[in-house]
Amino acid sequence: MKMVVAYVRHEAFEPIRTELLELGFPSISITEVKGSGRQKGITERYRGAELTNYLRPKVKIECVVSDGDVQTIVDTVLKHGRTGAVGDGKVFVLPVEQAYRVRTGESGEEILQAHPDAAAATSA
Amino acid sequence: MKMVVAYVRHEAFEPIRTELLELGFPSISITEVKGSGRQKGITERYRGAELTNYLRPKVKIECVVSDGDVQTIVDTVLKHGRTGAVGDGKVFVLPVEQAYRVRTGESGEEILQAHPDAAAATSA
Amino acid sequence: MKMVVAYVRHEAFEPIRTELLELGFPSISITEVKGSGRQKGITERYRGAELTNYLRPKVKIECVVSDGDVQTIVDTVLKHGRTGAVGDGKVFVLPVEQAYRVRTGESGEEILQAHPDAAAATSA
Amino acid sequence: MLASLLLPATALAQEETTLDSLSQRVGALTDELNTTWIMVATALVFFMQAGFAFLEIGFSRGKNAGMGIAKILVNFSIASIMWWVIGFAIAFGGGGWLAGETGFLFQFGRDLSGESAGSADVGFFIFQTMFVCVSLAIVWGTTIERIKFAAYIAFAIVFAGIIYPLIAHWGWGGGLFAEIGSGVQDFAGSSIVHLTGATGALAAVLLLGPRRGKYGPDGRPRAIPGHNMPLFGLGVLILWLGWFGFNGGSTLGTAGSGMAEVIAVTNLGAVGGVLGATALIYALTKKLDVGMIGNGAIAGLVAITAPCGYVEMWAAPIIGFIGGLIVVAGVLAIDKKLDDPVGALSAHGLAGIWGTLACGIWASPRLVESLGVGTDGLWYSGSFEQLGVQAAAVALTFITVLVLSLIAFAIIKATIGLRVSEEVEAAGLDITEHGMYGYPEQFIPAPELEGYGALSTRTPSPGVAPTTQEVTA
Amino acid sequence: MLASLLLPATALAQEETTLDSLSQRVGALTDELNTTWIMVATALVFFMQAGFAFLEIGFSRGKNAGMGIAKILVNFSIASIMWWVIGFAIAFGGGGWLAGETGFLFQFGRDLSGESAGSADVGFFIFQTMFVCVSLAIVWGTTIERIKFAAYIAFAIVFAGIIYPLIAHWGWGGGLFAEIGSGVQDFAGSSIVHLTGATGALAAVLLLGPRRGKYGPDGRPRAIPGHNMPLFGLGVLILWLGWFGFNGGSTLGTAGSGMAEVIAVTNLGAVGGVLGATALIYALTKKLDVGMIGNGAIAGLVAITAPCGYVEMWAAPIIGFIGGLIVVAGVLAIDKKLDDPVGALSAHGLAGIWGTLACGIWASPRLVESLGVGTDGLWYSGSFEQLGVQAAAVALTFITVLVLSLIAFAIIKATIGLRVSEEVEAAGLDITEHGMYGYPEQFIPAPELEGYGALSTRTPSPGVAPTTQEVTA
Amino acid sequence: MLASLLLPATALAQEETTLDSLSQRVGALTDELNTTWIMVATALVFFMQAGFAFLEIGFSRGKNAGMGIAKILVNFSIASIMWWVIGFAIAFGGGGWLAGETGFLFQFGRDLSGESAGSADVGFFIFQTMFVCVSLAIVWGTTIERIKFAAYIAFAIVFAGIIYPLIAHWGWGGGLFAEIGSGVQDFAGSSIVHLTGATGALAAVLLLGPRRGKYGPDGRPRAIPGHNMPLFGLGVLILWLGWFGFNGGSTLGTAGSGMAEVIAVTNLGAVGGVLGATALIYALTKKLDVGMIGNGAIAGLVAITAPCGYVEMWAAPIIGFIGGLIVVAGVLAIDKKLDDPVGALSAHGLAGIWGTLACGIWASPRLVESLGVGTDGLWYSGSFEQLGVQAAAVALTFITVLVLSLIAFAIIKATIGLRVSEEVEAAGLDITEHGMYGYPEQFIPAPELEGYGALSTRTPSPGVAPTTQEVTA
Ligand SMILES: Nc1ncnc2c1ncn2[C@@H]1O[C@H](COP(=O)(O)OP(=O)(O)O)[C@@H](O)[C@H]1O
Ligand SMILES: Nc1ncnc2c1ncn2[C@@H]1O[C@H](COP(=O)(O)OP(=O)(O)O)[C@@H](O)[C@H]1O
Ligand SMILES: Nc1ncnc2c1ncn2[C@@H]1O[C@H](COP(=O)(O)OP(=O)(O)O)[C@@H](O)[C@H]1O
Repeated sequence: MKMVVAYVRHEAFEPIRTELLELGFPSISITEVKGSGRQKGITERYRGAELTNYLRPKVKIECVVSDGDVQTIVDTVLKHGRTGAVGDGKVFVLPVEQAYRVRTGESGEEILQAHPDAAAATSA
Repeated sequence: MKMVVAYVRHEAFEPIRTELLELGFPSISITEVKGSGRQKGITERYRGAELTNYLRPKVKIECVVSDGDVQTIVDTVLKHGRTGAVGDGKVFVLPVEQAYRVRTGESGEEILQAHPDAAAATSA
Repeated sequence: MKMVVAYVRHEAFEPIRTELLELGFPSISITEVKGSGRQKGITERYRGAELTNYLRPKVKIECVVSDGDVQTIVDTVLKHGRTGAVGDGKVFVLPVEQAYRVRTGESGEEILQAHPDAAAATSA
Repeated sequence: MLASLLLPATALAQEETTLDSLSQRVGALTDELNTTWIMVATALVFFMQAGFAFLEIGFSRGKNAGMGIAKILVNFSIASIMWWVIGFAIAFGGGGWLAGETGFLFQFGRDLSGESAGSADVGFFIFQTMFVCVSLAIVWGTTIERIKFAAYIAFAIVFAGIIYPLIAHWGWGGGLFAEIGSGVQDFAGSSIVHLTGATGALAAVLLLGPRRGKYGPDGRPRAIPGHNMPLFGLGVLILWLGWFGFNGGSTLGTAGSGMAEVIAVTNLGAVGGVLGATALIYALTKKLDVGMIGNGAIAGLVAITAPCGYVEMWAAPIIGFIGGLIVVAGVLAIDKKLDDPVGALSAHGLAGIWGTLACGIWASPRLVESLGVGTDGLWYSGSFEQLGVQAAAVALTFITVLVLSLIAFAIIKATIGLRVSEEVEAAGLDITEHGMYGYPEQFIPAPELEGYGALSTRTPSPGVAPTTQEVTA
Repeated sequence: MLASLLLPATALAQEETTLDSLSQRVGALTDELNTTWIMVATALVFFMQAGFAFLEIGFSRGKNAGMGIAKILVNFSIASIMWWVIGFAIAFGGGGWLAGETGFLFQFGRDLSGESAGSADVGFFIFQTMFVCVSLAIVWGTTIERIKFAAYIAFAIVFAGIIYPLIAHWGWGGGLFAEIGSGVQDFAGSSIVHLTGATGALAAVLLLGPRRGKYGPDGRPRAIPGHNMPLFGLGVLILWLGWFGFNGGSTLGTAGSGMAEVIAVTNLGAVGGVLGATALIYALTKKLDVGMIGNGAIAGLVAITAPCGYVEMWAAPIIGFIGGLIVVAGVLAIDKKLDDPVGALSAHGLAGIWGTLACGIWASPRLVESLGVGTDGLWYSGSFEQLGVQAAAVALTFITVLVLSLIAFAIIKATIGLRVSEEVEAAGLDITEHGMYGYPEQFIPAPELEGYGALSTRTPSPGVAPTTQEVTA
Repeated sequence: MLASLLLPATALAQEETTLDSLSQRVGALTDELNTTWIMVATALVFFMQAGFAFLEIGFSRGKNAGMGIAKILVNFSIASIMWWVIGFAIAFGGGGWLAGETGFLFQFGRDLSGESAGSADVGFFIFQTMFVCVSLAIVWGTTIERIKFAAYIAFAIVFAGIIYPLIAHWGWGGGLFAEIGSGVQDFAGSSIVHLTGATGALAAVLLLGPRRGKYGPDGRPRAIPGHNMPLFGLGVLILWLGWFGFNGGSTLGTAGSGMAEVIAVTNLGAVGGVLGATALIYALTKKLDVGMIGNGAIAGLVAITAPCGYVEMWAAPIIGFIGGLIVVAGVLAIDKKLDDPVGALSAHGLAGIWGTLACGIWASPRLVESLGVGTDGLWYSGSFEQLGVQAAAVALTFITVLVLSLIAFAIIKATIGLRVSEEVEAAGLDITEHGMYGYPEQFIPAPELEGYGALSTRTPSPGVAPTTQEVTA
């Protein structure tokens, strides 16, 4: 199992979420983060004084999938996240050793499996 | 060392925190995240128009412990996080290669050790 | 590649960010988290009733670098994060298996390389 | 050039001026000035609705912040209608000790039946409309974060149509209270308006129970902080402002410029309340609790409401200060058993009782004589007579309102239900009953809101707006 | 001791009192009372600017929350100046059916030319200043979150200098409307102020288009929730308060205490609007939509604005209730095609039309006679005459304002531009046009703000302030 | 039916009407109208406290947002009491050039000693109470986010008891300023109220120092943005509203409807300030800085406060516009050395000086004659005389207040301390001095607040409230 961690623009998230759902990966978690990368800060003004802001808001997407599905997730993020401008973000893949479903206490890769009904319900 | 990453309901957090503290694991970090899983979105209404919200608020708990303690942490989360309904969350275990304590600069597993005084102070 | 995950005080972040930038590591992501560690809760008062708050705000810094750069990042965090008092935080190092740049779709360690122009622009 | 628009009054006096015609003009002018003042007061008292709304919103958790707006608008509307249809008649429509009997659907028949009410009467009507709405607003603060919206509607009808009008009739409409001793002193309604509202709140909370999580497994109360102290403070300041109309307008006119005295006394009462509450809460906890200090202001204002026309200026800060002590002690004591998130039981109830009793202590001969109600207070007369009269009025008000409200709430509970389900309470009333959070961006993930429209349709032009688009170094 | 400071008026009457001198004093006093009331109303109507600001801020997303303050201040300022320089003269400077012709730069020449205007005229001037500012404020709600700041400035000049003054002249300055039938009934401006503003908004939105993301690829409207329902509600409550001055002050004096009737009628109209909107939105969606209920209050107020001096009290809640139904239906219908984030087209436009027509239905003989404008409504007279007159006024107002505003906005669009770029819209107007977010801490990362000063310069003293420094267990 | 309640004044005129008795009724009515207006103004000026509170809250960081409420309530209360006990007597209790000497504990002895003050005097007293509270509120904005609460209390006692009363006595109580030239012109207090407050603020900031992090290691100022521009804007709009009472009420009556002129002039001054500040800050930074535009409004209002009774209407926008330029330039200049988070030193200090001097330039013969204070301004008379008088008053006010305030603050610093510790400043005053954050949910983790009650005690019923419980697909 791997955790795909993607830092992307806010605007990119909704198309990513929609396509992942269609592909059968409804399960993700997101966090609002601030990131700095290869960019200058932007300058803000307040009552005449200046303030340079080096951090820009990004969305961090976390999605744990079995090894075979990693590329699908990465490709979906890359497809929708790209504007071609600096600041589009990065995707990282981290190893995961074990997984549990809280509702049932089950563990192992099978808890990650896509639920066909969830995907179906949405595409309907 | 492992990082236990748990996505749970808000309401589950306080009992988990309390029991972890009693067990001698006071050190955790939490983040407010939004998650989607095996659930339909819920519909909100604003001035007559509708808005479907596919993401629900969850708490993400991160807790780095030595390999031998992982199961204790996982069990505690599973015990208190469970309502039996969809949306209870998931727990993942990630490998951690090194750890440092900022205050002293020490590194290694020993910085993760439970502080008996902290546990004591609370159970008092 | 490794992901350096550091939980530090808010006040420590700005010096860390500045020095990382100077050292050629402009790319980081931060999240506001709440942490509990080896500390008592603090007591708040509201209309005569009390409320004990066991969680304190921290900043979580995530920075993915190639294996050789890990120590530089860790040292920078340790240097600026330390007050010597309880609550200074912890740093963890997690393995990362793959990395992608969303803007171009490139993958691999080279996408992590410091951009000399970015560092230059700031030190100017 | 404007002469044609604004004819000066002198130009209108076309007919020959006689002493009589002039005297009539002066009489009319006097009426108009009185009405002008009452209309100013009406506007100020209306604005107290915003005060109540924001006091409650500030003391609510964020998930229940938006509904406060819907609540105040709907409650005010129902009360305005009920007062017009039957409340005003019951309160002020003449009649015996129990209730009035004329004036239902006030003004409705004016042009049909020829029985015409003058504009000054309309002024009194709309001013009193604002009073019933204040009393009703007091009921609800105690019930926030768990009561059903439907319960508001049902109780508002009964309260504005019957319960409050009865008490208003007894106190100000020539009813029961005029026959206790030589009359009950309640200038602007410490009991009639505030205790009545707070007693309704007590009935509600008895049947409603505390918010989930308010009491620990050991039964000890826990703090559930409201989400916004600045908005709470806005509410307090607006209420204070409105009170200048509430008390000042209760002179019902400008005779002898007496409203200036009332306003000065009101202000000193309020500042006394602030100082009393600040002193006590600081002594107890070493913290300058914002909520308690604000409650102190309200308690000072409530306490001075009955005496504001009856006491000399020096008594005002004393009455207010004691009101401030009472509200802090009251909140701490009541919190042990009853979950009153805004402290209305103390600020309007206990302080209302105290204010009513304070008349019996400090009512000044000069003012009692000029108002012609009751007798001098204990301080001047050495007699407990008026204090006894005041206590009787308090008891009567409390018992009557409590019984009627308990009946009303019991029926509501048995029929449409009083309390939302556990899930609704946990999720918050905004999203469940009103369909949307009060702060949508706080609870709805921003990425979803911004996600409309694919990135691919956008042409990035980094130079123009370097705010979402980063600038390459 | 204060006698020297505040000379009672009696002490000033030094000269011998005659019937004539006394009559003059009474005349002066009457003028002063009228001016006092108008000044109270002026203050209340001024405060409606805060109402509009917060209604719009509440309905904006957080990234556009701060600019509402700059907008309201600058618009109000430009309109005040333009009204003073030319608007007031066009509206009320005598003259023929089209426009007035005297009074430019009102008061400027007073002390130079000897042609002096009295203080009462100044009172009328400043009261009317507040009206043009209300009408202008109505224009902008519909355009939020995407219009350029420069467009405000340009249109405010034209609107406050020419468009609104023309309509005001027609309706209240002795112009065109006096010649339709026996006169158009619009007591405080359902059409003249509100429909005019809403029509300007319509012109703007036609040339401006919807916010990005408002309509899905399938053309269906999507909700873009505003960020703050409590602040929206504050706006509604402040507007309601201000309306007591808006309608009440439109009596232009206190004669016969008639302003009390107007205020009572206004309040019943507003509560009718709340109840109408609440009933309809709940019936349709089973949710007590906070925004719709607030819009209902505004619609009730707008609807009662024209009739408030012409109808009996019983008609007010009916007019308001229908206004409340109209605003809900209108918002739902208009939202399908036009992006009006605050519902102004419905609340001020449709409800304004309805209110103007309602005069033609329920104008009461008693009040028509006393005001001397138009004839009795359909209900009383059985005749459609006045209804026709009202409809004509609505049509004239709508077409004139729409044409003039479309021309003005088209020129603005062609020159300085009407709409911000996509990037600016996405980033929000606060940071792009105003240099800073409305809630800086929400968008600027806190660590950066707090990072000033290295930790190493601080001596930790954990015992003192255990709030950022943890306490060792 | 209401006849019994509201006796029309005519019905009361029982005794035979004579010219004399009628004249007396007219005299009484005149007094009452004056008091009515002053009471309206009192309410408006009271509300300025909310304006100051929200201006400051908006300009504070979120961690210091709640304390603004406690501060304004406690300061207002102390000042009200001190003014009543000694301030009013020093200011207006007759006496020589330095200070008044009668009227301590105003009204206290009324009914005991038989020396009775009329209600109109009480009206003047309560109106002036609001003025001292405004002046005190001005002191504190500059000191936010680092001053100890105890310092408020100590300085409020001295300021409201002695410092402000002295200046008020000199300017309005018949003291020193009446003897400079033919009198100092300061209609509503550009110097007496605003410069006095701002000078107190200067003394405070000199001893207090900047907020931590305000100046970089290189000594350059850094922006520390306040957290809430909408609430800042609410403060500005409330202040503007209150100013109509502040300046308009300073006529102390309605004679000649002169308050209408004052209000029109005040409004034009304010809009001038907005436009001046907007123009300058945009020219300098190409951004429409919300805070600066709001400061411009305040500066325009402060600048027109002294001249509002002395100048013709055309001078008002000019005075305001220059005030707007001054405040922007002033904030930018002062920020280099002194940390004034709200810009009060510029908006109340520099603009106050400018407004006072502006009288010396544009005081109009017509108004100077009618008010009988000072001589015509430079513009009309060609003479610098009045300008010199005004400058002298400014200098006297500034030096006196600065010296007295420095002494007071130095003593406070040496005894109870002026500034909170570094840890308290970093943690924020809300949690440290007041025990709770202003926005508890922002700083207290929500999970902790919601964690009350174990999940196991809850029966999930997903169908009912699908808001925390997800719905299975
Ligand atoms: N090495 C990294 N570690 C953590 N976060 C990163 C890293 N590199 C990029 N990010 C995240 O991605 C965002 C975009 O990075 P940026 O360097 O501007 O992208 P790109 O290189 O694709 O133009 C950053 O704001 C940050 O949140
Ligand atoms: N594969 C995953 N990757 C990341 N987060 C997940 C994943 N699966 C679940 N989550 C998190 O857990 C929450 C609950 O998931 P859900 O599928 O509803 O739980 P369950 O399957 O136990 O009923 C989600 O809202 C999300 O935050
Ligand atoms: N084992 C851990 N897992 C996750 N987060 C941790 C862990 N230990 C510490 N933290 C984070 O670091 C912060 C500081 O921890 P603390 O134990 O007080 O530091 P120290 O031991 O250096 O004095 C905590 O508030 C928490 O956010």
